Amino acid sequence: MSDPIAQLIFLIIKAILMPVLIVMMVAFIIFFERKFAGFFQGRVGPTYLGPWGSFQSFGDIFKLLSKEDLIPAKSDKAVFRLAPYIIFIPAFLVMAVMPFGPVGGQANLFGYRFDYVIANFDAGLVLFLALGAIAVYGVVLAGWSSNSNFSLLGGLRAGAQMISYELAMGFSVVGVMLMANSMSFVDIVNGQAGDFWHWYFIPQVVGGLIFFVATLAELNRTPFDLAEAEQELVAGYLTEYSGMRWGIFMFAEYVNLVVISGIVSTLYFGGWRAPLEVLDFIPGPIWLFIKICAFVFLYMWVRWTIFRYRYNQLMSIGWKVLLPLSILNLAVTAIVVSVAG
Amino acid sequence: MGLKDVVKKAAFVDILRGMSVTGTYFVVDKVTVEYPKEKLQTYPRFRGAQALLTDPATGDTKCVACMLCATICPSQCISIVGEQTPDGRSHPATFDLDLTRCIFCGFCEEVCPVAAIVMTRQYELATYDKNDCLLDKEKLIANQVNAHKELYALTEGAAPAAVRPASADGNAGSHGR
Amino acid sequence: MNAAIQLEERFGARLLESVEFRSELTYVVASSDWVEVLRFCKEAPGLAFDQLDCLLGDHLPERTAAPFEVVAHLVSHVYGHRLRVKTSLTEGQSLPTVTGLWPSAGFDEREAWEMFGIVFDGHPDLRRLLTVEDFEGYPLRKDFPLQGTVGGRIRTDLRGKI
Amino acid sequence: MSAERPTLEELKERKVLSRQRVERSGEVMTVSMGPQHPSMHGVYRAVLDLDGEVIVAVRPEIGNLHRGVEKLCEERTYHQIIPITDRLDYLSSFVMNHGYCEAVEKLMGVEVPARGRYIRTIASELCRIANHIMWLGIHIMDLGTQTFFCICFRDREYVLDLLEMLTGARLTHSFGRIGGVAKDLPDGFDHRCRKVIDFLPQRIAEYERIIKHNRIYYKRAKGVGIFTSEDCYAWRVTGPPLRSAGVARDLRKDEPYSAYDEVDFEVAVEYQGDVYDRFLVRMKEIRESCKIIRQCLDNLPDGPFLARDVTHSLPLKKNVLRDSAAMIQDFYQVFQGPLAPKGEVYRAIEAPKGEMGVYIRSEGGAKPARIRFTTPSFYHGQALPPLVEGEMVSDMVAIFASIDVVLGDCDR
Repeated sequence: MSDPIAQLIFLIIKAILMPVLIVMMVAFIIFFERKFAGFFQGRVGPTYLGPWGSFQSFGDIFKLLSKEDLIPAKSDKAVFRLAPYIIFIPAFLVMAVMPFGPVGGQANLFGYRFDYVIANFDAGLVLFLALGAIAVYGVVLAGWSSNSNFSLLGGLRAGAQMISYELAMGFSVVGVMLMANSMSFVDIVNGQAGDFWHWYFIPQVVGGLIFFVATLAELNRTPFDLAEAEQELVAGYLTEYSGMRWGIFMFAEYVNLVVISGIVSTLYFGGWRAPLEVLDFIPGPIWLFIKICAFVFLYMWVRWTIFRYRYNQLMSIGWKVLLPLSILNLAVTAIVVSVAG
Repeated sequence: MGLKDVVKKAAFVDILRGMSVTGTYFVVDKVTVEYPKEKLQTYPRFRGAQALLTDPATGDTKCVACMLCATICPSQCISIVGEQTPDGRSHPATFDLDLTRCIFCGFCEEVCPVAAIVMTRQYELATYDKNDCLLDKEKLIANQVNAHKELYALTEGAAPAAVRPASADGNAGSHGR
Repeated sequence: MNAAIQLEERFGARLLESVEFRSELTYVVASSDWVEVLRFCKEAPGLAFDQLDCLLGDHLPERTAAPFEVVAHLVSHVYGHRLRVKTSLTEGQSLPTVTGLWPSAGFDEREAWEMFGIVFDGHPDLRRLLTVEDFEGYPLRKDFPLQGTVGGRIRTDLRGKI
Repeated sequence: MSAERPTLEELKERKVLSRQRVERSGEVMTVSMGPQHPSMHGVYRAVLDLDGEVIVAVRPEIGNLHRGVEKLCEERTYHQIIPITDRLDYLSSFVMNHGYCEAVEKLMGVEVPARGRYIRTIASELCRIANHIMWLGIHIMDLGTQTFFCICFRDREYVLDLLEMLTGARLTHSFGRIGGVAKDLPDGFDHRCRKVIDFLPQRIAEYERIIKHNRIYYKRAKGVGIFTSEDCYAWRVTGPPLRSAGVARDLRKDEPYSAYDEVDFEVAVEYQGDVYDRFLVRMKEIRESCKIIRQCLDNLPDGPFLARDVTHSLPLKKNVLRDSAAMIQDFYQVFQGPLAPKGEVYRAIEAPKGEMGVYIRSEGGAKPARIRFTTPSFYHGQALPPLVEGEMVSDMVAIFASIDVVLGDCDR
């Protein structure tokens, strides 16, 4: 078997295995979100289905599948059906460019070169930003097509929110890009080789914080869950969705959670690299998994602690605080990199 | 705004403090009572579904069909038909209590002159059949196993001579159905 | 009580009756004097009844000449005193609104209208408040039946209009 | 100084500045918030006219929980009305019993014995604490955090536990009686109550510290929904919203009833009239309530807790079983009812949500001819339009929570 054929087979296996693993992970993350929400609130969370209640997500899926699929009478039916997938698919695609282990000839599997990434794409960062922008369409279209006032308000809020936060996010990422001198995730991780003080969150602490806040907005979690805003807009753009269509939205939200956690750890926390070089005997995918879990937990903790901003406050934070700060961070990084490098 | 405030704000002190609270709750013991598996003990004054107490001497209910409970009931959920036993005592022929109407105010227990009807600690009243909520005399008497222990003590301490005054019969006659 | 002296000075015989029961002072006025008396109560500096505590309707069927009554309870935050002003109405007689003096009378007057059928002239939004839109009859009148299905039917012809 | 205690003019100006002026144009979207809406308390319905996110006009619609309480009361004796008053404000139902009993006692001229007055005060203040803790949880949840809701419910549980021990029910207490209360304090109540009122204020202070300085809460609550004292008078907004606008009006102080003139407490007052200050006022009130309960427990007099009034109050159960005179009183009270003189009274008390008044007109006999419950939520629900017009949708949720409306109280 020649090397290209082996690479093709590996690629197919990776492309199948990665979504499956994410789906399994998401099923348990949904369970953990409910369990941990209970813990944060002094409750016990789900306990009935399975040991420690851990099959709760599967029970939820069965419930959602057995529910009636309602489509509002005066909605735009084609768009209404399409909207969940516009959110769902881009969420998965980002995982293709994220490395989960060493890339470029070091690793071997059955004597062939094995890259721990599905696609070593040179402009991975741009792809990530672009796919994030596409997902907004899903939210906006879902809100618009439902023919409901609450949905429309939710969709509009989501649109405005994502646009203003994507700018800050983009500018804060450019700092990392300058330091790694590349837009490829593989190079970014390689740029953070060594012990944990080589990771980018130390020089890029401001950019990292901005990126974290912006991802909260990107994920529609508190304090920026205005698009859903249960207390104000019932369920925002999801108001008219029911059954498995609603389930797909929820699923996409949690896939996004995993992906964004992966991106944060890749950009600022060394990706698959161990915090100390002596711990390198533990393989890269496990380190990435641990980091993703840590960030998922952090996102949950934030979600169950803090309040929601008002719409105009959110916009003013995005435009008046985060955007200038991220530009400043970019300028300082550019000067330092050009002087030092 | 002083420098200290700016530093505090930039370091997210307020939000970290909130997160420390939720973080504490994450690890401390949970207060949830997992209801069907574990149940709370009610207090002696708790007002659950009613029961009719029986007289240990005769084995029959203590109720004398005086109609006080049926009259005071704000939701009019008690209906009694009185009769005379061969030995001349007043006695309820039927005693029906509609739990779907009952508001558990406890007035029936409070006005009963012979401590026959009592509120119990029985609060698990959910049922699939509405007819289960219509308590007749047998069901009410059977329910006395749930009565608060304290109320048994009360009835035993009461002087038995004063339990059945003559006026009870007269009122029952004039106000009975 | 200072308020009583001022009111009696100002209106004299137009205060038809004054009752004091359990140290609560009540004045009965004619329905034509209703707004004038209440306005004086609110605006006179010695009275300063700045809050309308409640306004309610009442039905006294045994008083055949004027079976309806509107009762206003006033309270002053400046002096802390209270006053009750009443007026009697016949069936179908309307009363000018006091929402211009105290906006809080809006719901009270709507309730009095739907429960007793007392019309308040000039009320900005005199619709049914607590009962459904198509309810028939005035439920708090003493002759309203306690049992039956008045106003209980479901109107499908109003679908989409409310 | 003016930032601390603004004058009425300054507050008015601030109110105008905090609202966005929107001219009603063709581009208005009408949204019906409620009766089924996650943040609408109970079945309140507000029809909002929105220009973007800004509220142009509000039309409140109530009545979905109307049960005809006043008509029901006309068919019942004064004793039988007590359980019905529970269902008005079901989050602090003893206070409703209390207000009703005060009014009936005023009508009939019944004197409540000292111990009865103290027990009433204790139970009322426990209800006030439970109500305010629950309010805190719901208010915070309406701003987006569900965690505090659960935490507050857990703390409320301690108070409900005490109330269950005292009255026999957790929500609908039916504990007040004409001439006193139904039962004496149970054994062990004193000890447990002291334990709760010792640790509860500390816990509340901890939450208050966290919430007060939280930047998001500060932004969401400060300067939002300003209501001046004049507005409050005009719309009959009473209780904590009035006190947050700088008016030290508290019927417990101004027209004392029960044991409130014998205990020492402060009226919680704040000056900005916004959501933030309503929060501060309620937190202060919880602490003052704990203080009142502690004083009542310390000074609890001995003696009867229910008036020995043959014509107006029910006899004690233990006397009925022993004593034929009490038995006759029992039969008299049930079949005849307490006889009231002809006349009319109005009595207002300070409920947790505001001033709750009861108007009773009696034509003699054991049943009222007309009864009217002047409940705070009725007027607070009415005052929503002037509170929120010009604010944003998100703020409406916060403001509506801050005036504390419960629909049983509102629709009656």
